[in-house]
Amino acid sequence: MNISQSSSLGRDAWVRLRANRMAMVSLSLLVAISFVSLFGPLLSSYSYDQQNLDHIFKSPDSTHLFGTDNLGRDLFARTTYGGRISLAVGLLATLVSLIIGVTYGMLSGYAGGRIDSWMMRFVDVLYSLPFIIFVILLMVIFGRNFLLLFLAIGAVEWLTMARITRAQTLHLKNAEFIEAARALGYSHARILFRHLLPNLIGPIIIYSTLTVPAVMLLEAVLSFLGLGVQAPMSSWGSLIKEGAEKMDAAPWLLFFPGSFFCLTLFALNFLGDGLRDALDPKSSKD
Amino acid sequence: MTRLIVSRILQAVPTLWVIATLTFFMTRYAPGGPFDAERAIPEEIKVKLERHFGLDQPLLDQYILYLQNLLRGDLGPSFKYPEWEVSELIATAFPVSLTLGVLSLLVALLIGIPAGMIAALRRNSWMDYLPMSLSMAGICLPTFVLGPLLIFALSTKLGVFPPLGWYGPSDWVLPSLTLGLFYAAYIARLTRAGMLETLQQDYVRTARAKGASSWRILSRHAARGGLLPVLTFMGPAFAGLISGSFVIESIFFIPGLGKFFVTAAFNRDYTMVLGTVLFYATLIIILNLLVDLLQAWLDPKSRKEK
Amino acid sequence: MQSPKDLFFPTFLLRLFLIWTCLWVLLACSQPTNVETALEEQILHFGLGSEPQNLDPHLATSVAAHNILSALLEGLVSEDPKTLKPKPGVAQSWAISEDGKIYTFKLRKNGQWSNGDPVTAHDFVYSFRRMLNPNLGAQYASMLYPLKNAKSFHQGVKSWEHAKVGAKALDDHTLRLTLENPIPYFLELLNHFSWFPVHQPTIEHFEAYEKIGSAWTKPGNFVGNGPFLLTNHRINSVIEVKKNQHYWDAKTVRLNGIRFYPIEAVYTEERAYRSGFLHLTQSVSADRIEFLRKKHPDELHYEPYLGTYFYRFNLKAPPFDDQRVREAFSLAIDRQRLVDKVLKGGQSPATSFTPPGTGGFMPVSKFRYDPESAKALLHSYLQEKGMDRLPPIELTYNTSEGHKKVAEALHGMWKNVLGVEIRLLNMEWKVFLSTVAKGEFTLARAGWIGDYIDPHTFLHMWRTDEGLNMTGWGNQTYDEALRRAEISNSEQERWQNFQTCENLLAEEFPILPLYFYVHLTLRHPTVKGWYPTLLDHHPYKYVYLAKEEGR
Amino acid sequence: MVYGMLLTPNHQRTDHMGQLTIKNLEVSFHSREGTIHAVDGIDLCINPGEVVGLVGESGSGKSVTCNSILQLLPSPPAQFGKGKIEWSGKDLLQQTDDRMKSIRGKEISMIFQDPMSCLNPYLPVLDQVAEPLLIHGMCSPAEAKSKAMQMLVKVGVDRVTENPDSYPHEFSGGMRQRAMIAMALITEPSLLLADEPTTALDVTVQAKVLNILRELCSNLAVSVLFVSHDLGLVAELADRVVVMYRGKVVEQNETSAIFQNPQHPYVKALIACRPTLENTQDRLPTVEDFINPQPENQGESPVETEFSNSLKSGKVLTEAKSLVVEFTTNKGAVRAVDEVNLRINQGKTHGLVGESGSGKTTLGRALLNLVRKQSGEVLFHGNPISSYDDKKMMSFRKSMQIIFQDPYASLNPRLTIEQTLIEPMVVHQIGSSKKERRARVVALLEEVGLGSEHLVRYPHEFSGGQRQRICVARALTTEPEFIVCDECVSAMDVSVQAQVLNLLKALQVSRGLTYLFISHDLGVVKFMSDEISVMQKGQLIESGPANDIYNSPQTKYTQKLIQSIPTANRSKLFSF
Repeated sequence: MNISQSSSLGRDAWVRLRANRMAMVSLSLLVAISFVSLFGPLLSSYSYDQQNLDHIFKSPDSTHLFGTDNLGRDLFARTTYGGRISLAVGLLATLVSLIIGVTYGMLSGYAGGRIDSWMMRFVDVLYSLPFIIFVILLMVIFGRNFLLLFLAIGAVEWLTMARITRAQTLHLKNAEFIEAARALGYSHARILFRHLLPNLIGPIIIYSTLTVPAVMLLEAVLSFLGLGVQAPMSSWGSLIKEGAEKMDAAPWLLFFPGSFFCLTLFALNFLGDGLRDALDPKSSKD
Repeated sequence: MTRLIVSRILQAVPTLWVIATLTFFMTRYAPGGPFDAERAIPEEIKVKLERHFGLDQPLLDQYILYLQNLLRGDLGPSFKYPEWEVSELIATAFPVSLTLGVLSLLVALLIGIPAGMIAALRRNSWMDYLPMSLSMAGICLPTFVLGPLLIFALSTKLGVFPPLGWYGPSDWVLPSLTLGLFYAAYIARLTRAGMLETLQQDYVRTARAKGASSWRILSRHAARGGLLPVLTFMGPAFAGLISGSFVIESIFFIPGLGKFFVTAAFNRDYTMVLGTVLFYATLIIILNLLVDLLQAWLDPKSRKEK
Repeated sequence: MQSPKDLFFPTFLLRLFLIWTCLWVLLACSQPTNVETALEEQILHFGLGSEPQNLDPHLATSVAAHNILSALLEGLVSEDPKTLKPKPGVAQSWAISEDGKIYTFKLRKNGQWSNGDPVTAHDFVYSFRRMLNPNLGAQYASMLYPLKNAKSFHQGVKSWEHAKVGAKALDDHTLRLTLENPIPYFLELLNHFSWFPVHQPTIEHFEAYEKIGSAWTKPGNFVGNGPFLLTNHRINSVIEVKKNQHYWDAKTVRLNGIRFYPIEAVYTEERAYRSGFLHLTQSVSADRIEFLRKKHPDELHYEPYLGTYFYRFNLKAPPFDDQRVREAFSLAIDRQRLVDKVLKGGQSPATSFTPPGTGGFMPVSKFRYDPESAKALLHSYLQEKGMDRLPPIELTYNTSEGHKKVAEALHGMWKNVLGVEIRLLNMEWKVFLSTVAKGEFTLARAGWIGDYIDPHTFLHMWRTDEGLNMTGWGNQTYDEALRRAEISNSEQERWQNFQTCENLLAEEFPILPLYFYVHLTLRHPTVKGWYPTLLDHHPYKYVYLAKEEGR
Repeated sequence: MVYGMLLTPNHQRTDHMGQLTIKNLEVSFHSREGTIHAVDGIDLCINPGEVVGLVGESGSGKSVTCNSILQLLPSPPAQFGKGKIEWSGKDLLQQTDDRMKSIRGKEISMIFQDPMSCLNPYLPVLDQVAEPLLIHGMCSPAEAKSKAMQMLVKVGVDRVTENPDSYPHEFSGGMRQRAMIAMALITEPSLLLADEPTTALDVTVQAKVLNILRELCSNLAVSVLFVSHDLGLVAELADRVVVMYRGKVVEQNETSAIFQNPQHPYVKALIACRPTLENTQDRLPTVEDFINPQPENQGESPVETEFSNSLKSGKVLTEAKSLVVEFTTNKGAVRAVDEVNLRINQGKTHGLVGESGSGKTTLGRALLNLVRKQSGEVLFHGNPISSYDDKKMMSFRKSMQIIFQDPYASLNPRLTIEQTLIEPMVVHQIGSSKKERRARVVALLEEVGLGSEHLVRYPHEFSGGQRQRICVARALTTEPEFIVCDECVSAMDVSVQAQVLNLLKALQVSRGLTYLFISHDLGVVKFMSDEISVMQKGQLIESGPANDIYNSPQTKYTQKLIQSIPTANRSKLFSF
């Protein structure tokens, strides 16, 4: 977590973030969850797909920390393994949408005029695509694979990101410090990425923290339709879906994956708030 | 404003065409066909069926024919339910989805906006933290968890509401609550953010200096600006409510459009898939336009410029 | 900008909340459940499982359609509610010739269509002709092939007049059916919906004789001769029928109506049942059996069902082109454990392909569990090929909770016994079908439900080049034995030949039978006159609803 | 209530009617970083009908005082000490919320600084003006509307009579501020709190608005607390002036007495540091000079070097030839700069004055090639810049810079001062190593009066004057020849303004810089410039040596500009 050398904004942000208790709790929680997701499957004495038909639907005890599922598989192993997939889907798809959306929105807003208007028309048109429907269609037709999932979800989410970025860019474009940068003869790329981008970070982070859960939920919805990850792999979405169906008989099946999911979202949310504040140099004094 | 409408309509035509084309070829190139069944059909019967539905023609001819029919407003018969026209099925399913969508949106707004306002007004107090944590929980709780929970509590246990179906007003409650609560969570957060922003505006201070009551400040001065983000969210949200409700429809056994679409996709019901996709697209275009118009109307600057 | 004391005014918002809540509560006014009111109304609330594609008996294909059509239409014979043995239906009586090839039916005089028209022998001839008409493209037309010359007419070789199909109305109330071969189960066959009659004037009014998809099957148009009348059909919502007063045996019918709900999601159906919305569910999730057994011990029913769950091997590609590997895979499965621990629904392990007792046939079990031999077989194969281990094997199945569970369980067993890496590959139904049909699989899930109670309905699948085979397996001895069974009129000879077939399947392992289906259902105690039957047929005219005490 | 009536003698109530007395008011703000005592025990009294001016630089606590009276400060973080604010005999700090609501807008009204943001953009102006009447239940909605209409006509907002549905965005800033006044006075309150009501307005508009305010208040016999940082402006209006400095009242007296005989050094400085038209000094006195007189401060006074003298050759550095710049708006093309010819001599300061919207900012940017011109030409060192290739354009950028009005907005809030200052050197390849650049930056910072300890800070951690110094330093990093100062002191308090102006003058001398000095404040322009051009509606209407323009303005417009400057700033009486 040592980002101190990279830039002074990063260093200062880190200092400020450390002062934000809620964000630090969230960060540690996220680190803990990621750690458990990455290494939990290795630490557990069971693998995510190891069955024991004699221990079906066992409630949590000392051998199976989180209990077992309908095939006697260890829920701890499955939850942590699912964490890998859900976190990967959530973060990577968000990253995809972030990269596309921010670049697109920034270029559109910065270019302005006719280019901007055409680029935004294009976004409008894409907005009228029933995207969820297309994702389903894609998954149905081409079968599921991760790459497609990222692309599809990223493609859904980047539109809003682009709009937000563009609006913010338009707003900032005429700010005097941008004009000063132009007067100093800075190149467009420098203005875009060194001067505009850092100032767009607040809304981007807020929207990203909303996107991650949205993506994870979308994965869960696809799981609901039987289009999620391949069995016997697990994701939080598919585990929650299965747990929800059996919640009266085996509540732990819902409780553990659900708690992981919720904790992650809570943590992401507070960390997002914290990061936005931390990356804003003003916040420390105002 | 007229310009906006006209330009959107002009935009809509190519958009719909692209969508129709994309969907048409996507479904056709998908593996499997509408007449595949576990009990394989004798070849000669399959040929007959394909001739009956015009699938024996070259793909391009089928495409052109489809577009021609589309221009006449004819979506063709469903392959899966050949007794029914696609338009007939949409006509029966859409009112259901619409009712569900509108009710859910009402739930979302009537819970989300007051909750967001309270949170904004009582910033950094328990009245802020509580609704915001609840809304976070609402976002965490997918509909396929909340739905069964509500059914279990309110139907199986208490017997207050029917557990499923779409036969009378009492059936509307649980699904629209389930769907609405999720969006309420989002709306609460948006409202809070928007209200916090407007409540810091100078004109709110002006209103206070006039001696306006809190309610007056809230309803007359802060609400319009503060709820604009909610309005922007409402277009996509409503489209999502209508098109993305198949999970709810499956849990609550509601004969809505989402269900039709998903089964159609699974069944390779070409005409039905195309029909629903186009219908959704049109719907989304109209909804986005409505939101834009509403926004323009709410903003006095653009209202005068028509 | 404001102090909290100052800028908060909760009363209005509270009021808003209150009004809102009241609104919902008003809507809610707790009503009695369907099951409670049904006792009074005699309406059966029926979980249908899925939406029937088509309510035209000649075009219908699904179990769901059968469940509805058997309420709306009646064939020549009807079924005994317990044994499914033929009882008089439209035909009052019948006579069978010595050689078992000519059936003469005497139709009852008081048989009526729901619009009051009499049901005549001509209606049946018309229906068979329509069913076999090649231009209609009926998927189940081959069900009528037992009729003499039916096949040649259906394949368009001859016109109706020239084909001389073995169905003839001797007069309005006498129908003679001539068969190609003697078929011992012919009368049972007549209860399949493809043999049901349709009302000629209605068909002609809607020009539906040769047309797929016409409005004659919609409520208001549908004219039937069964105990019930179609009154409402909303796709994906409900199909309603009410008692048909024109039905000849209306006095026996005690239900006033049935509402069919095509609820596909198993858990939704279960919730519906448990909330008193349904009398019967179509199925029960395996994962819920234990729980439901505790909660509703008297309402969970296991009924034997004429069906086999199995996997297909693809014999055209390694490693399953080698019989040893197939056998090893078969021997490595503990079917008993699968049934007891995974399925838990009272299924029986499949040690043959045909379920024991099908039409009286008791196949000798050959498939068994023997992990040691399995290891040995695989070992010898691997040694011969000079391999360490098998490459990962893809197991294809169509997306479903139940299939996934079985696949996951087998995945575990094979991994344990053979050390084989199995990759599960679930596919959406249509993709799955086309993948399997094209032979692009290694190991694929399958299931087969008998259409009639005879081993033939199972064993005919594995004939060489039969469309349903899809394994690439073929065996001349098998084909010969099957053919002999088909033309024989002697039960003993048929059983013998069927056993030959069974033996071949268990020697060469083109398939991997896993278990025999059980129809698992939740049924409310107030439903009376409902008996477990092999085909899951339940003639509705004997069904009624009564208080639990009257059990 | 009944007891209260009995216990309170009647005459006592009438005695204090309409009188505001602030006794030992203390207001502090608590935050995580500590407590700030914004108002530190002040006493103030406004008698009925009196106009009191409250003067001080920003941060002196004058606005806090003003807002405290109506209890408009958010609490927390604001906290009140022992003091009292007595209004008509009652302590406002002790009133309930409901009671405060009935006082706000009815007995005491308030107008604010920024008319752009203080009117609700979503409501028609007429409705907003009528609102106080409705809030206090003083008449029916229809009556309120007609009263509001009359009031708006009275303040000169005639437009509502034609179109009662006008929204704030359809009005200019001056009109909006008039509407604010109408709104504040419609209930005929006893006291009007005016918090910098004209600061955001052009001088000409400011004069009009002040006139209206003065007339209305004297007609209605409203007492006024007029808050401003501009002593000259306050002198126009106030009977009595109260000067605040760092949360305390340092002097209060009759207006004329204050001007003629200021006691406190701060007040003296305040009067002195305002550049006036007669002012011919090279350097303005600053507050520092008065409060901590230090002899070496004088050393900053310009030392003309040979180098700078050699530049004052009368050579033309930048020239605009029939320059036209157009903007396309929804209503079509608007000519912001219309056939302008302008010559700026090397080493000189050329002043550009005009009201906002006259096109002076656009002209400045067109000279820097920051906006696209429609036709005409800009010459730099005699070369048309449209002929420049990319490389030449870079060196052109290097030699020309701009300083903006809002120093906060012109610094990237997410870069430290060091990053901000080093970046131009990196881009223009000035200095070879990081170390060298850093040394240059430190030297620059010292030149503008800051230190190396400021390098790691962010813009928001500085005061307005310091930020503008940083902007100046940034403009100097590339060692330009020509700097456009676009309203670069307009948003500043007079005391800070003086410092920045002094700095600019000193730099011009030491570095031989050429300035285009854009401002709407004729006094400032006059102080800075050798030559002045007056701009109106995109055209240059008058141009010439600074003294000539002031002494014998040729156009009515220029005369009006001169007239609009508050008398105290114009009159020789108050200048030193």
